[in-house]
Order: sequence, then structure tokens, then C-alpha cells
Amino acid sequence: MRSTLSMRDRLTHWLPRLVLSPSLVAVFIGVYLFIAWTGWISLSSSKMVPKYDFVGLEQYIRLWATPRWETAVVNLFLFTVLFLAITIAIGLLIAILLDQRVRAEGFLRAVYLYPMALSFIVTGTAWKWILNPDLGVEKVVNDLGWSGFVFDWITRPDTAIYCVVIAAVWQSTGFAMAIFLAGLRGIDTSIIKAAQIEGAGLPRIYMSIIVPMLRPAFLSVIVLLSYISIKSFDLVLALTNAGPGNATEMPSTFMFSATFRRNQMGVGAASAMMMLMTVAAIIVPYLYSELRESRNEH
Amino acid sequence: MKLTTLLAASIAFIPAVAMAEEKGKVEGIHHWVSESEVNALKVITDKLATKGYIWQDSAVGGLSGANALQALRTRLAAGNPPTTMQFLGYEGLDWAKEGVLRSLNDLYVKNGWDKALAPQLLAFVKSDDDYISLPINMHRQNWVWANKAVFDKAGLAEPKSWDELIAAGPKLKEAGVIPLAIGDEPWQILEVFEAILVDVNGPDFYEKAVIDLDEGALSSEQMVDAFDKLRQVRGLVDDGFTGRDWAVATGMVASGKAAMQVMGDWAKGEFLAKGMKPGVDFLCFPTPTATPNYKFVIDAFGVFKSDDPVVVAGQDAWAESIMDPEVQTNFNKIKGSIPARSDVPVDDFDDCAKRSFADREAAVAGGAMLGGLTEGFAAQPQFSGVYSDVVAKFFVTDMSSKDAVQSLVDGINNAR
Amino acid sequence: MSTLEIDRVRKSYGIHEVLKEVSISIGTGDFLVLLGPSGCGKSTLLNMIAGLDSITGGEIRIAGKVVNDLSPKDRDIAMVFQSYALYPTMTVRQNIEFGMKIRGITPPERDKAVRTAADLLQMSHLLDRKPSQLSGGQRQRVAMGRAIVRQPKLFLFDEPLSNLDAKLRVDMRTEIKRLHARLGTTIVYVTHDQIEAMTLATRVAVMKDGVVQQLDEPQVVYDRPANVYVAKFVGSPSMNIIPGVLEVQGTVVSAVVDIAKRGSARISGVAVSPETARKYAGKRVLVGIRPENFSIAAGDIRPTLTVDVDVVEPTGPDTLVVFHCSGAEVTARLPPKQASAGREAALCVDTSKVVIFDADTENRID
Amino acid sequence: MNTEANSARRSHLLGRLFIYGSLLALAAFYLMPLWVMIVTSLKSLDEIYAGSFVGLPKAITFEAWEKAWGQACIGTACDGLRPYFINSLLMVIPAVILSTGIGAINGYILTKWRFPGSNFFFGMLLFGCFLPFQAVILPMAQLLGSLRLSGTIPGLVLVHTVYGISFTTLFFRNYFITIPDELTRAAQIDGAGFFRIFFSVMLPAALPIIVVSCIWQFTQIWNDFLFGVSFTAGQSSPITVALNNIVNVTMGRKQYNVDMAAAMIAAIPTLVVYIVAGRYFVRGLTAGAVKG
Repeated sequence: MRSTLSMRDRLTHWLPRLVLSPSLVAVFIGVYLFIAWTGWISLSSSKMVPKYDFVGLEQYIRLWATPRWETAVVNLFLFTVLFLAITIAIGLLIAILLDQRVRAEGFLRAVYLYPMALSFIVTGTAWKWILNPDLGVEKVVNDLGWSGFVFDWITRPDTAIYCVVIAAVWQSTGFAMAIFLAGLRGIDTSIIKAAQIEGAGLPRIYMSIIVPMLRPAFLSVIVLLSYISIKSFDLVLALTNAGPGNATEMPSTFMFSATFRRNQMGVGAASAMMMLMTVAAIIVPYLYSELRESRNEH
Repeated sequence: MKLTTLLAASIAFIPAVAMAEEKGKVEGIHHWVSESEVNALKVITDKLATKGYIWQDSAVGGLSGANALQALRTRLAAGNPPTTMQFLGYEGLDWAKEGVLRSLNDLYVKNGWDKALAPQLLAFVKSDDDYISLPINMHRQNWVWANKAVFDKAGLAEPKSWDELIAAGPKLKEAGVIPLAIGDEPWQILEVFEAILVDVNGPDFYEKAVIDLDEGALSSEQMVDAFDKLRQVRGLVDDGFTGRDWAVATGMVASGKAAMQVMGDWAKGEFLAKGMKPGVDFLCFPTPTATPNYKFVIDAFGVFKSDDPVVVAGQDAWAESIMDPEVQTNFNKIKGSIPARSDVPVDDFDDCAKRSFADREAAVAGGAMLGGLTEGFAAQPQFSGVYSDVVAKFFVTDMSSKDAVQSLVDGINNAR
Repeated sequence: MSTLEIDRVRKSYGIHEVLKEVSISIGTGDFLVLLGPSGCGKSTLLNMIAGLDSITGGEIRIAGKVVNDLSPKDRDIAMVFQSYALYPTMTVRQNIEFGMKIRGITPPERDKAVRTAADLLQMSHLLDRKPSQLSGGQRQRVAMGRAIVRQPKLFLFDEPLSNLDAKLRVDMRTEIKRLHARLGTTIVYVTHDQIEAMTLATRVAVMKDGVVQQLDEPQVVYDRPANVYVAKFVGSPSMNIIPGVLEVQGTVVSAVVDIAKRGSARISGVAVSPETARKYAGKRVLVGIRPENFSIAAGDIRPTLTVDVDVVEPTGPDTLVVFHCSGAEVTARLPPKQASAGREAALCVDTSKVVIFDADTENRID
Repeated sequence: MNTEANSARRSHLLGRLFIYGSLLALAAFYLMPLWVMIVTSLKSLDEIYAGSFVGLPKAITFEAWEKAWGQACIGTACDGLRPYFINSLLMVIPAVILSTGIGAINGYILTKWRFPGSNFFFGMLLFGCFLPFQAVILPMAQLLGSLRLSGTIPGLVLVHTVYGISFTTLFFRNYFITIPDELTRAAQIDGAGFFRIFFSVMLPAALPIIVVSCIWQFTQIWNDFLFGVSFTAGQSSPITVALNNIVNVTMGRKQYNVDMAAAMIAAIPTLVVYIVAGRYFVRGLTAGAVKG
């Protein structure tokens, strides 16, 4: 029976796969083959240029014996938790406030959204000044008369990471806001009316009814923000250059300096693999749920 | 003049110009992007142009050359190296070991350049038996730059030891002046620390602890002392040092807001640009010590192996331009350093440079020529990186000197 | 000539079998309704006729030609979808013209076809609008217009009315009926609404779990359902199914049912053949009675059964009376104001319309 | 009754006050860096070195802007940002078009022409979104070298397209999944083939997500520094690399006003895109970029 298929029909049958195949090849090479290459290098003794020998897990042992890497891991954890929590909180707050039929919503939305358009190569210097106690906020407030005001986080190793969080929150809230706002607009307003008739106040309605309904938006925001935080590279370089005293080192900056500045390509590759595994630990379950969902749709 | 001769002359002239245009390009990666650096570089490239080659600029700034190194690495991985590349410290030697650099022995011998360089410098120019790079200059790293008016007002003279320098702190603070201007970048802090290390403990100790990475020296009491001194120096610094560029710190000294800065002689350009004169408006003196030493930093260019005769000829022209005595003189007047060649006359340099020349001669004779750790002239980057990690962390936290020494030892051993 | 023959067609996704050897055959001009609940396989079957789903086994023939391996566009069919599937970025005119454009029909001809279809469906004034500017009923018309201009051998409708509100649904139903009458094209129509099936079809195929339960004219399906499933699915309120026992006394066959607190009642004269009657004599059966086959016993006619009325639901023209019989809830459609809740009612049954089912297989016995 | 109405009005007023107060305070926070950049770029260098960083300029001058655009030196080349701006345009336009186009057709296949394994492929593709790019620079450089594309703008276009596909496919796939399959089926019955359905039916319906994809890709590619600094040299560098060279002067006197003007110039295209099309971005996100 199959033989009755005409050439054209057979082409139609294979066409989608054919059209998709260049992407498949590109992604296979650009992502998976290159990851495999990095994995290999992480098991080699490569220093300055790639060397294709095998030394087992030596580079990983060296990596975990490096205090800077430990700092980087702790920072990443601290940064991710704070960054996610604050960005989500502020993003949600702005979205809810904007959803109250305010004037000039378009303008305000643009204000909150524009940082996303800029790279930290562009805004890093401005933030450096704002956070610098001698030039920025502290000075301005002191000049206004509150001489006791101190805001010197960026100068102190134990607090500098919070400055990175501030700048990162600044850049990403717009995104969280946009997604939450989209979610809020999709919610049936009769739910709010129903709750009002039951006598619930607006804050309570949002806390116990609306916010839980935004669950899918939360999921999207969390995944995308985790991705931003793991990749935060420009941000740290531009703002603190991993200082003071490597206090704001992150895995991405560590990897960069190990590979390109310190001739420790093997260690750099090992750190890259650690980052990839972390990403996979977050992303794979998300992908799994996403894809299972779509299978159900069919 | 007859018309025909004019015509003949112009006809003869045209191919010459065309030839010059056709000779080729010299492409170089470097990380000189500031105004004075670029002006200095122009001295070389102008000379190159007279030899008929066009300079193609591939500057990559930032991260003390790390971006430039990354660019080189990817270019080499792609099999597309530039004609030439600026190297600091061991970089040139490391690349030479990978077999990508061209040996310049023929040029060195032909032109006698080998005799024109100080022996300590040769260690960075020669890989085994091959000359692999072309040094253009020599910076002295262990300078103190001071505001003369501030010093006079506080009744201070050039300090003879680090204790004296530290003791000047309270006086200066009383006068409302920040004693020492510095930024929190690890390399700025390391400059100070390595100066202390050699000034207090002597060149031999520096060689053991930094160049040989001898564990005994690394964990010794002298090392603890050096950290103790650095802790005292921390007391001379104001709180706004975060993210401060070294040039901003220099500006603070120039304006009298701060009294001193420990920095290489590239800082001199900042004073000169403001119209200040050495000895009159600002002071330059080596970091205080009982054992005089000279910490050098050189900028050198390596050239990459190529089968293309046009490229090779361009490299020859480039090498001759760099090593030209006149170029070395003019370049260094702008850059603030002194010529890499020891055989270039120095009479028309300023007082600071002259002092640098004199000290270099003394140091060469006395075996006190030392490579700067910060810029990669003393240890491989994975080790100097550990130094800068520990020192920077020590400087900005309350870490004890003993803990600092311990993490230094652990870090070096881990990187071995 | 546009017949449709579905010959032992099977469909499975992996081990999951969606259609099991379905055979349906209709003639030119027939209006076939595939009726069944969601998941019964009716839409899959339609998609297979259209060529949108592959056929696992068997053959489908349109106008006598096997179309198993023809692509949709070569099958000479047109289809109307539940969501109308109008191209959102095209105007109504462009929507209707799209298929003709692909087939390379010249602009004047296209224009003529659009005009004819628009007149037929009274939507000439909508031609330059976008689908988003149309109401549900208007979109439905456009979708039909798009199908009509194709002049296909076979029209396929996939639950075309289920997205409309009740009033509009009735109107469009009439519209489709009228269209069928005018064009005379063979139609296959999928729905889960038995009223649509009754009103529209010339042939109804009732489906369940990938199997055709009954294929016949709608009235036959209604009067003589093949099994309890069909009996309950077709008709509203659905046929009452009352457990009982078959009794044979000479030539008279009766069904005996229980009435709570009142003992048994005998429904005599059930239309069952003598052989069947002999076979089932004294056995348990299921007695099927449509609600409208009950009537009030008036005058001196002896009631078939006397019951206690549970609930009374007036619908206007009739009143639905609910009572219990053999443990089953039974609904009778009676004239208004003839019974009231909590009172007793004496009822007659039109025994010629009573249907008997096997208690185990639930199939009709004749 | 009256007092109740009064208090209700007062609490409403307080509520509005709270809403606008918070929104404006937050707006000030978000505008602060932009303010610093603009103000600084309009000051003279002397004024900045005299210690004025955050305040208004005493005298407005556009000198820094002119310098950043046309004269600032990168190495020995003193052409300002202009040539690099053009480089970036030459890179960003084809890369955005290519990655969006490929993403669109991928999304179309993955929703309307599913085949066994298409979901797995989608999962593989998605993981590419989350790849830390530093990890692939060296192998990518080797690949570009063997393709003879190293150091060129086409090479950068290729890299950005490859790593952009993941995101654009995600966008389009999630958007097309909301378009009923019946639409493609109707078109099939109308006789439209694979490409005809894509170009005549799907693509015109995908305008909102095309905008989202273009904005996203435009900002990502325009702002990219890592690939730019790794895969280009000198005259073929994109603007972020040039900006870095101007801003990150390692040794020398910093020209903060020129730095800021240069940063502003580098930011203008993305800012314009956001301001002009930001509305569509939010709308497009609602329409399916993010599954709600």
C-alpha cells in the first residue's frame, strides 16, 4: 500500500524533518558537541592551550580546593536566592500596582522595562558611582544634611555581593513585572468582585486568591531569573570586577579568569562543567514538566 | 626645470608610492587604549609606515589585558593569528613554548640588539635559545608619587623606610590629607604588597618567595611581617577606595587631596598632563628600603609564525621599527617609561626618568633587578593570581597575617 | 456520483485502538451523521475521511475510488471545523478564495464563486471584514462558504454548531438542512448532539468506543434502537429501561415489571416473534419504553399500571412525570395537569412501541 | 452614613496616594543610572574631576558626544564609535532576521507537524537557551576557523543565529501551540502545502510573537560582548567591544564624560526599540512567549 505514495507525498512526509535538520545539526554541534569537548578538557591536564590527555578528576579536585571557587559557589547561591526573592517581590508589587488602572501606565511600564534593554557594559559605570560612598547615594544624602547616613556596602567584602544583587534586581524586575502583569490581565475580574462581596480587603484578595493563581507566571519567572543569575557575567565584571578582594567572585567570572587569565584551562573547563550541571539540575525538571504537559495536550 | 624631467620624476615617483602602498599590513593585538598609550604607539606605527607597511589596529582593552589574551587564544584556535601581539610577563615565553612564535634570532644578531638589552630583561625576551619578543620599554614599578606642596606643608621628606612612611600617616591625616591614594583592585593592592615584600625582606627573599615559590620562604616569619606592614598601610587609606581607578588615585595626589601613591611610572603621565613638573610640583622616589632594588615591567611584542613572505617581511619591518633607538626614545617620553635598550642616550628625559636610569644601572650591577609580580614578571599567572587573591582579600577584610600566609601557601600548592 | 464507502477501517495509536473495523456505506446525496460521546472515535473517523489522519487498516472509497493514500487536497472534499478555522489575518473574501487561489482558478471565476456563496449564505456585506470582527454565527457562515465554493464530492462537518449558543444553533441547523436540500451533496457530519442527528441526518451512525452500534435512518434508530446504549443516547428524555420478566401465555407475550408497594404489573402484547418469545419465556429482560408511549388511562380503559408519582416537571406542551418501577426511575411524557406529585396515577402503555432487550448482552430482541 | 462614606473616600484616596507614591519612588530608582549617564555625558571633564558626579552640569556641552561618536580613539584608530556602530548594525540585522525566521519555522514544525521524537528535539533545543556561553568559546573559535569565518561579521552572525535559535524556537512554539490545529487542517484541505501554510496562514498570524522575538534577539545580540570580543578583531568589532575599549582604559586618565556619552550611543538602538515596541513586547509575552 505504501508503494502507492507519490513522490510528492513522500516529500511532504519528510519535509518537516528536512527543514528542521539544519537547526538540529547546529544545536547538536554548538551545544552538545561543545559541551562534550569542554567535558573532555576538564578531564585533561590542559593549561594554556587544549591538551587531549587524561588525568581523571584532578582538575575537579583542584577546583574544589580553590578558596575563590568556594566563594564563587557561596556567592552564586546567596545571589540567586536574594535576586530571585527581591526581583519577584518587587516585580509582583509593581505589576499589581500597575494593574490598578493608573494614569500613564505606558510610560511607567517603559521606565521599569528599559533596564532590560541595556547591557551592563553600558550601565556598570553608572552603578559603580551610585553605590560608591564618596560619589553616590551616601554623598548625596550626606550633603542633604543627614551626615550620619552610611551606605558603603560596595566597599565591604561581606556586603558587596548585595550591591550586585541591587544592580541585578534593577535590570531584571521589568521582565518579572511584564510576565506578572500579563498573568494578572489574564485573570477573570469577576473573581475579585466575588471576593469583595465576601468582604475581603484588596491586599487580602491579592495575597490569598490572585497570587496563587499566578503559579505558571511564577514558574516562568523563576526559571528565567535563575538562568540570568547563573550567567551573570557582565554584571559582576562591570560593577565590582569580582572585588573587593574577590568577594563578589561568581562561577562565570571564575571560569573566565581561570581559562583566559591564569592559564588553568582544565580548571576553567571543570568549573564550566559544574555550572552546566547546576543549570541542568534546574532546567531538566522544568523541561520535563513542560514537555509532558504538551504531550497531554495532544 | 624642464617639463620632461618633471614628468620623468613624477613617473619615477608614482610606482614608488604604489609599491609602498602594496607592501602589506601589520596587524597587532594590544591593550593600549588610553590616550598617552595610543600616542606612544603611534611613534612606532609612524616609523612602520615609512617602511611601507600599514598598521592595522586590533586593540582590546580591559581586564589588564585578559580580554586581549582571550582574543588571541580564540584567534589561534581559529588558525588566524595576528601578525604581532603585545605581551606582558611570561605570556610571550608561554606562547613560545606552544610553538606559535617566530624566532627572531637572525634579526637580533644582524642588528646587534642582543647586546643592547639588560640580562634580566633577556629572561623575558629569550625562550631557550630563541629570541621571541621585541621589548619597547621598561617601566619601573616600585615608585612612590607624592604631592610636593603637601609634603612641604607637613614637613615631610622622602621616607627612608616603610615604617617612616607609615609614621607620616597621622600627621597627614591631621592636616586633612589622605596619606595614601589607592583603589581596591587586586593589582593595585598587590603593587604595594610586593614593594613591601622586597623592601623589608630584601631581593633574595623576593626571589625565593615569589620567583622560586619556595614553601619555606612562603610560610616564613618574613612573610608574616610583610602582611603586618600591609595591615598598617591599610590604615593610611580612606574608605572610598572601592572601584577607584588608579588614575583617579593619581589625580587625588596631584590635587593635594592625597599625599602619596605607590604606582609604576605610567602614573607620571598623569602629572605631566596637568602641567606639573617633577621635583617642583610632585615628587618621585622609589619605595623606601635599605636594600635598593629595581622592579621592572616591560612591554614587548612577539610575532607569530607565518609562511606568507609578505607577512614575514612586514614582521621584519615591525621589529626594526620597535628596536629603532629613536623610536624607543620618543615612545618612552610619551609613555613615561625608559627605553628597553640600555644604549640609548637619556639626556633629554625628565628627572624621574633619569633617576630610573641611574637606579637601573645600579640594580643591574648589584643583582637587584627584579621582575614585577603584579604584571606577571615574577611568577606564572596561576601563581601571581593566588598572590593577588590573598593580598586583596587581606587588604579589604580583617584577616590575620598568619591566616593570610596560610592561605597563600595552600593556594600556591593547589595551583602547582 | 459521490458515494462514500468505509470498509473495515481500523485506526490505532501504538497499542491503543481507536477504531475497530468500522464499515459504513452511504449513497449520493446522503446526510450521514456520526453520533457519539467524545472519545468514541467519530472525529478520528472524519479526519481519516478527510485525509488528515492516516488509516491503519481497511479502505475508504469516495465515489468508488480508494483514497487511502491521497492527500486531503486530492480527495475532492471540503470541511467545516468546530472552531471554524478561519485564517485570522485574511478577510472573509480572502478566506473563501484561498483554496481556489491555490488550485489556480482565475480571478473572475473566483469572484463569481465567492459571490454565489455569499448570496447563498447571505453574507455579501461581510466580505471585507476580518474574522475577528464577526459574530459566531457569521464565522460559521464563512466557514461554510469556504466549503461550498470548493464544490466538493463530499462535505465534512466536525461539530460545526457546538460553539454557538442555543438559539443560534437551532437557526444554523435549519440553514445546514436547507443547504443540503439545495446542493444535494453528500455530507458527513460529526456531532454529540442527538437532536442534530435526528433533525439533519438521512443516515445516523451511533458510535461508542470505536465501534458503530447502529447505522440506520434516524427514525429507525429512534424507534428500534439496536441496544440499550443507543436507546439511552438517542431521545430526550431518554428511553426508560425497566428490568422485567418475559411471560408467554399462548400467543400473547407480556413483560412483567415490579411496582413499588403495589405488586407486579403486566404489559401485554409486546411485539416479539414467537421463536424469541419461546427462547426468553420466564427469563429476565430489559423493557424499553419511550416517555411519550405512556398515556393516562381515561374512561373505562383498564390501566396497564398504577404508580405513585414522585416528581412532576411541566415543560409547557407536556408534563414529565417521574415514578419508580422495578427499582428504575421512569419518566412519562403526559399532557399537562394530568398528574401531581405524591398522588397515584393510572397509566396505559402503547405496547406496539415497547422494545425488549436481552438482560445480559443489552441487545434488542425481536 | 455620611461619615462612613467620608472614611471610604478617604481610604480610597490614601490607597491611590500609596499606589502613585510607590510607583513614582520605584520609577526614580529605575531612572537613576540613566540620569547619571546623561548628566555626566553633558559635563566637561574638568567639572567631573572637580568632584561633580551625580549633580546637574554647570554648563551643558555636547563635546563628549561628538568625541565619542567621531573622534574617540581605540588603539591608533581615532574614528569614534561610528564604524563599530555600523558593524553592529551589519551583524544584528541579518542575525535577528535569520534566527527569528528559523525559530518561526521550527516552532511551526514542532506544533503542527509533529513527528516521533519532535518533543525530544524540542527539549534538546531548549537546553541550549541555558548554556553558559563562556564554555563554548574555544571550540566555537576552532569551528569558525575551519569554516574560514573567524574574525568576520558573517562569523558573528552565524554564532548569534545558532545560539539564538533556541530562544526563538521556544517563543514561536509556545505561540503556535495556541493556534488551533484545525487552522492548518483547513488549509491542507484547501490544498496548501507545508510552506504555503507557513507563509500564508501561520506567519501572518504570528505578528505579536515576531515582534517579541525580534526585540529579544535584537537586544541580546546588540548587547553581546563575549562573542564580539572573542570572535572579531579590530575594525570588524561590534560596538560593545569598541565601547569596552573606550571605557576600560587600563592606564591613563579616564574621560568619564566621553565614556558615558559612548555608553549612551551604544544603548540608543536598544532603548529606541524598547520604547517604540515595548508595548508589543508585553502584549506578545501575554500572547504566548510565556505560558500563562
